[in-house]
This record gives sequence, C-alpha cells and structure tokens, in this order.
Amino acid sequence: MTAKLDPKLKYDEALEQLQEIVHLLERKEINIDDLAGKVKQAKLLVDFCREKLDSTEEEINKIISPNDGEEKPF
Amino acid sequence: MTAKLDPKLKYDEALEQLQEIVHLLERKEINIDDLAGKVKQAKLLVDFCREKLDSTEEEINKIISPNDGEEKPF
Amino acid sequence: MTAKLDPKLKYDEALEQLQEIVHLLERKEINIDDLAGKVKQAKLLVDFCREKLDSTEEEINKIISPNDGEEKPF
Amino acid sequence: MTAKLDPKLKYDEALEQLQEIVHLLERKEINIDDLAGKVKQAKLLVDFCREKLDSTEEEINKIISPNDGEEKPF
Amino acid sequence: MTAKLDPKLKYDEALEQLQEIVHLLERKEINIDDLAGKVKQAKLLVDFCREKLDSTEEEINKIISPNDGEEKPF
Amino acid sequence: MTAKLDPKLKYDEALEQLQEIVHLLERKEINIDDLAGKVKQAKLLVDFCREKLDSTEEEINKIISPNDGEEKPF
Amino acid sequence: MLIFTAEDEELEDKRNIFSLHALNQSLERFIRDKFALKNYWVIAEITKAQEKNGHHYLELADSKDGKRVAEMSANMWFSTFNRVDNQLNGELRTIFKHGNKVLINVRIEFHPIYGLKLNILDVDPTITYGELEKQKKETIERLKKEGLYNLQQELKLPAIIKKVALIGSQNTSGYRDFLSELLENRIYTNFKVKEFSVSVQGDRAAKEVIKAIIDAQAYNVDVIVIVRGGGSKMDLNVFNGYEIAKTIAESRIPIITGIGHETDDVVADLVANKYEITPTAVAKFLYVRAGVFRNDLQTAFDSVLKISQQLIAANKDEFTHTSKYLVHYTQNLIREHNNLIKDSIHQLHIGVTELIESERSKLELNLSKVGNNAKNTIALKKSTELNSRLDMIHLLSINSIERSKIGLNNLAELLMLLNPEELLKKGYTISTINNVDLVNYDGELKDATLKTLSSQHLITSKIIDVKNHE
Repeated sequence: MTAKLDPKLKYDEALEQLQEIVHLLERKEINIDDLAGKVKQAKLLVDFCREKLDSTEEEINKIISPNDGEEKPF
Repeated sequence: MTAKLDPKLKYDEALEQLQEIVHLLERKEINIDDLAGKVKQAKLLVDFCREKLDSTEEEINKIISPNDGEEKPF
Repeated sequence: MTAKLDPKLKYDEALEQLQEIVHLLERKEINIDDLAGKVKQAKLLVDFCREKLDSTEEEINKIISPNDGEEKPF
Repeated sequence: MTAKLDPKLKYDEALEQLQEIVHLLERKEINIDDLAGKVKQAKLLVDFCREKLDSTEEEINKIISPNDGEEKPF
Repeated sequence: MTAKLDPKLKYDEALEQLQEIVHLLERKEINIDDLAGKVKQAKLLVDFCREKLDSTEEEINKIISPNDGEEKPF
Repeated sequence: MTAKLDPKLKYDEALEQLQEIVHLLERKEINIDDLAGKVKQAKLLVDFCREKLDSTEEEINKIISPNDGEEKPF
Repeated sequence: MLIFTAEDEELEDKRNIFSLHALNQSLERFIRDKFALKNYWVIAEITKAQEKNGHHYLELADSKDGKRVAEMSANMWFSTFNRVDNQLNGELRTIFKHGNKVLINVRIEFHPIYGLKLNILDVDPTITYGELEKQKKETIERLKKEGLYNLQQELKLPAIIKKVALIGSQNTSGYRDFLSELLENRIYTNFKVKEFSVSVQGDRAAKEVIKAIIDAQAYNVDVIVIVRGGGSKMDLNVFNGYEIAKTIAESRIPIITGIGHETDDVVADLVANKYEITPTAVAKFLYVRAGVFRNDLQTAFDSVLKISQQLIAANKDEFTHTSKYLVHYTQNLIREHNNLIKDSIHQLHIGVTELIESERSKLELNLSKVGNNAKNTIALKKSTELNSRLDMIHLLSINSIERSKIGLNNLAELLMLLNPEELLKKGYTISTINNVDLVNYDGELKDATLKTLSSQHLITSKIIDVKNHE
C-alpha cells in the first residue's frame, strides 16, 4: 500500500483515496500499527497531486495535439 | 508470561493486554504472588507500546518534514 | 504447627491461615493452652506475608522506576 | 487434694476442675468439713489459671507487639 | 458427757449428735434429771458447729479475698 | 423420816416416792401413826420436784438464751 | 376606405382638375384631420429593416396562407427609437430585424412626397420575444427527442481543468476578461489555453462556432469554453439555434458556456456540461475548482497529519493514564494488603486480649461462685441446721418440763384431796383398827383397839360397845 502510486492515477481518485484515509482516521478506524503507513500513503497522494498540478506539462504540449499528431501544431 | 514480548505483537493487542492487567489490578483480581510478574509484564507492554508510539511519531515526523521543509507550503 | 513455615507457602494461603486464626480467636475457639502457639503461628504468617509484600513492592519499584526514573515520569 | 497443683496441669483441665467445684457447691453436695478445702482448691486452680493467663499474655505480647507496633506507620 | 467436746469432732457428727438429742427429746426418752445436761450438750454441739462454720467462713474469706483485696480490683 | 430430803435424790425417785404416798393415801393403807409424816414427806417431795423442775427450766433457759440474749438475736 | 371616400367626394364635386400637390395636400389634411389623434396597435412581420441617420425604416407585411395580404412602410424617428430602445434595454435594434414579428403602436401619416406611412410610436416586444421563445422551446423539445439534451451531463468534468479550448470572439471584452481572469488570478494560473476565434453574432456566427467546437475536440483539452461578452437579447438567439446546440451536445469534451446574459438561458447553456452567466464566471469557476481541489488536498493532508498526531497524543495520554493506574492500583493493592495484615494483627491482639479477659472474668466468676456458694452454704447451715435444732431442743425441753409440772401439780392436788389434815381441823377424826380404816374394817369390833386421829391427838382406845346403825 505504501508502494509507489499508479502513475495513471487521476486527481479525483487521489483526492478520494486521501479523503478515505482522513475518514478512517476521523472514525479512528486505524490502529497505531498502520498509522505511519497510512500517513505515508497520504503523503504520496498529496505529493503526486502537487506534482501533477505544478508540472509545466511539457509533455502535454506534445500530447495536446494527440489524436492528430501531425495535423495541428497548436 | 514475563518473558520478552512477541516482537510481532500489535500495538492494539499490547494495549489490550496492558489494560486487562490494569483492570485485573483495579478489580483486585491479582493475587500478591502474581503481582510482581503481572507488573513486569505490564511494564514490558508499556515499554513496547511507548516505543511503538514513539517510532510511529518519529516516522510521521519524518514523512512530514524532510521534503516539506524546503519545498513549499503549497 | 509453630514450626517454620513451608517456604513454598503462597501469600494467599498464608493470609487465609492468618485470617482463620483471627476468626478462631474472634469466635473464642482457641483454648488458652494453644493460644500462645497460635499467636506465634499467626506472627510467623504475618511476618511471612509482610516480607512477601515488601519484597513484591520492592521488586515492583525496581520494575517501574529504574529505567523510568530519568526517562519519563511514568 | 489441697496440695500444690500438678505443674503439668493444663489450663482447660484446671478450669474444668474449677467448674466441677462450682457445680459441687451449687448442688450443695459438699459438707462443711470439706468446704474450706474445696474453696482452697478452687482458689489454687484460679491462681493457677490466672498465672497461666498472665504468662500467656506476656508471651503473646512478646511475640506480637515489639517489632509490630512501631515498625511501619502505614 | 457434758464435758468439752472432742475437738476432733466433725461437724456432721456433731450435727448428728444434736439431731439424736432432738430425737431423744421427741421420743420423750429423756428424764428431767438428764434434761439440762442434754440441753447443755446440745448447746455445746451447736456452739461447736457454729464455731466450725464461723471458722470455715473466715477461712474461706481468707482464701478468697486476701491476695485479691489489694491486688486486683475485680 | 420427815427430815430434809436427801439432796441427792433424783427427780424420778422423788416423784416415785410421792406417787407411792399418794397411792397409800388413796388406798387408805396408811398407818395413822405415819400419816402426818407421810403427808409431810409428800409435801416435801412435791416441793422438791417442783424446785427441780423450776431449776431445770431455769438452767435450760440459761443454757440456751443467756449468752444469747444480748449477743445474738437468734 | 377613408381614402376612397375622400376621392369620391372630390370626384363628385366638379371636374376640376387638381394638381397632385393639391391632391396630396388635401389627402394630407384629410388624414391629419381624421387620424392625427388616433393610434393603432398593429401586428406585422418585418420584411426589411434599415437604419439611416439614426432613423429606422421598416417594410411591413402580413401574410395569410403563405400569400401576402398587406404591405406597408413604417418608420421610427431617431428620438422615439432611442426612448423606446432605452425602455427595452437596447433590444429594439434586434427586434427590428428581418423575419421578426412585431407589435407596434402606429399613427397613420401621409406625406405629400413619401406617401402613406406608419409612424412607429412604441414597440411591444412580447410578441417578438414570444415568437423567439416558441422557437427555443421547439429546439429544446427536438434535442430532447433526439437524446441530445443531456449528453453533456454524462461527461464528467475533471477535478482539475488545466487544458482549455477557448471559443469566442478575440476582440470582445468577454473574451479578454476570460483570459485575464484565468491567467492572472491569485489562486491558480497554470492553465493552457488553445484559442479558437470566431464571430459570435451576425449571420456567420453559428457556422463558425460549430466549426470551432468540432475543431477543438481534436485537441487534448480538458474542457471547451464558449464565451460571448454580452450583447442584445436578439443577438443571443444565435445560441438558441438547433445546430449549435446539437454540436455542443455531441462534443465528447465537456463544454462550459459563458455567454454573457442576465436573465434568460440560451439553449447552448442548457445542453452544455455547465454554464456560467459571464465569461469571467467561467474563468473563476475553473481556477476556483483548482483552488478548491488544492485546498481539499491540503486540508485532507493536514487532517491526516493532525489526526495522526492527535491519535498518537491521545494514545500517549491513554497510555500515561494506564501506566499511572498501573502504579496506582498496584500500590493500592499492596497498601490494602498491608492494611489487611495490620488489621489482622490488630484483630489478633484484640482477640487475644478479649479471650484472656473473658477467661479472666470466667475465673473470677467461678471463684466468686465458689466463695458465694460456700458462704451461702454456711449461712444456710447457720440459719437452719443449727438454730432450728437448738430451738427444737429448747422447745422440747421446756415441753418436757411443762408436762412434768402438770403431772406434779396433779399429784400435788391429789395429795391435797387425800390429805386428811383439813378434815381433822374441822373436827373430824380418822379411826383405824389394825391400820385399817374403821369403815373398811370388817372384823370384830368389840374389844378391838381403836386408834383415832384428831387434829390434835392420836387417841388409842378399846372398843367397849358397838352399836350398828340400822
């Protein structure tokens, strides 16, 4: 669970996972043994989203003409 | 019973065991002959749990600070 | 009966024996010829119990305080 | 019969003898010539018992109080 | 016969003699000449007995009270 | 014969003598020559006996009560 | 009709020939006299609309069953137009458009040169609007029927929209507002915008917008935004068109509209995934969404940390408590046992003392019983045995004496009776023969020796003679 996240993870899913962790914590449905793991997982999710949000998306420029790669140079 | 604790022991189990001992003590259901043994056991559990809490806390602090410290406060 | 106590005697058994003597006395079921002997026996039991309590307390103090003393206010 | 009592006499036996005398007297089954003798005998028995009680008490006080009373001011 | 009584006389014997005199008188087997003698005898016997009782009483009082008197205020 | 009676005379003898005289008189078997003597004798005897009885009574009363009179209120 | 009446009159009067001018003047006068103070509300369709120097010139017509049954020119002067246009929030220009039905208040005027005309004094837009609304409803019905109406709603807007295709008219303020708001706000600006410039009003608008929407879908964008920076109500009508709506509905990329208007929605809004009232609002929506997301992210993570730390702190607390209780209860237990033992000793003491005291008093009791019983025995003996016997003896003795006294007295009395001395004193005598009383003597009296006793003498005599009493 503390493994790397799926790079295809969507924002929404990441946030959802994060909030799930919050709910678990709020409901105190987490035991101390798992706590650090969950926090780590939360950190990964946050970092993932942050990175995704802040990245300048050079790749996106490439991707942005995707279906028509050759057609339109945006 | 006063032997070293099982290193695979979970925090919750340890806490439960500890509280059981405390309840036994509270209800005075421990006899004097067993008292020292039980207290020893409790002490082991206390140490175990504390260590577990400390390490968890430390781990969480590590998760939070290192790459956060310099990075950005979002 | 007034001989040294069985070193394997349990605290609870000793206490029980002691209280039995007390009850015998309360019910005046001890005759004067046996009285001193019984009291002697009781004294032995008291000493035994007290010693056991003291040693238990000491042991517990050792368990609880030593590594705590400087560390944490348990 | 009014001679000194057997020093091996038990307290209970002495008491029994005493009560026998009491019963004799109560039933007025004694003649005047023996009366003083019996009373004397009774007195001896009483003194014997008293002494026995005193010595027992002393003995018990020696057993119980000395190291008890002052020892621990719980 | 009206002489002093045998000091070894027992109370009961004396009482018996007295009783005999009573019987003699009752059976009117005594003549006037002997009458005063018998009465005298009886009086002697009575005095004897009384003395015996007094002395016995005194003796008993001595037995019972003396070492009690000052010693213990029971 | 009409002289003073023998002071050693017993009451019973005196009474007997008296009765004999009375019988003689009754049977009138008395010699006229002796008659006055006999009568005198009889009177003497009567007096003797009476005196005896009185003295005996007095004596008895003295035996029983005198030292009692003031002493003990039996 | 009135015109004909006038004509008839003049033709009737004389065969005078009038100049056209005169005729027209007459007509002018007649119409002025007849109609100058009368207004009429007229419904007609605009077949042509022209504006010249601020004045508006309309050609009106009326058709029935596809056939034109009436035509008339109308004009609205500059000042009247401005007044009414103001009242209609500047909508008047779009109402005065070819094809629109209008309800107008007119006065009939005749001008010698321009002829008969209707002077428009007021316009009631409801008929026009109603007509538009009717068309709009028909379009919506059609879209619904064709399953297009809700298509966009099935597309999910990504949590973060970073790549935006923007369709709008580059020179309009709405377009510019959108871009500046999107890229210069303080919340989130990391957007990529692909612009598609089109006209948004006029006849070309619909076609251009449709093309742009289709083109935009070729790009990897998160959303297509269509903006229009305000305009008249009638201009909006472009976005009520069926074709645009259909294109929007069919877009596989979510479309957000920001077609500036105040009240009425356009069909494009209704079929779009989302619409805002203004382009600025769309931009705001986009960056706020990002901001909210980031905020949610931060909040969630903060919560994770906060709760984790609380959890640990709580556990530590619980723990400290538990430890304290452990010590407390342990000490209690030991203290209690110490007390128990102390109590036991105390009770032992009390028990021993009580036992010994009770034995002592038992002894004393027995001793005093011995003493009392002994004394009682003695007292009893004294009072009963001895005294009673002595009394008995006394009594019996006295009795014996009394008895003897009685016997003696009897004897003494008998003696008295038998004593002859008293008889002798009275003069009687006693005589005996041979010691036998004379009375009892039965022997020979004669010559017998008789002894006679008197009080004073004893006489001895011989019996000489005896005489018997008869």
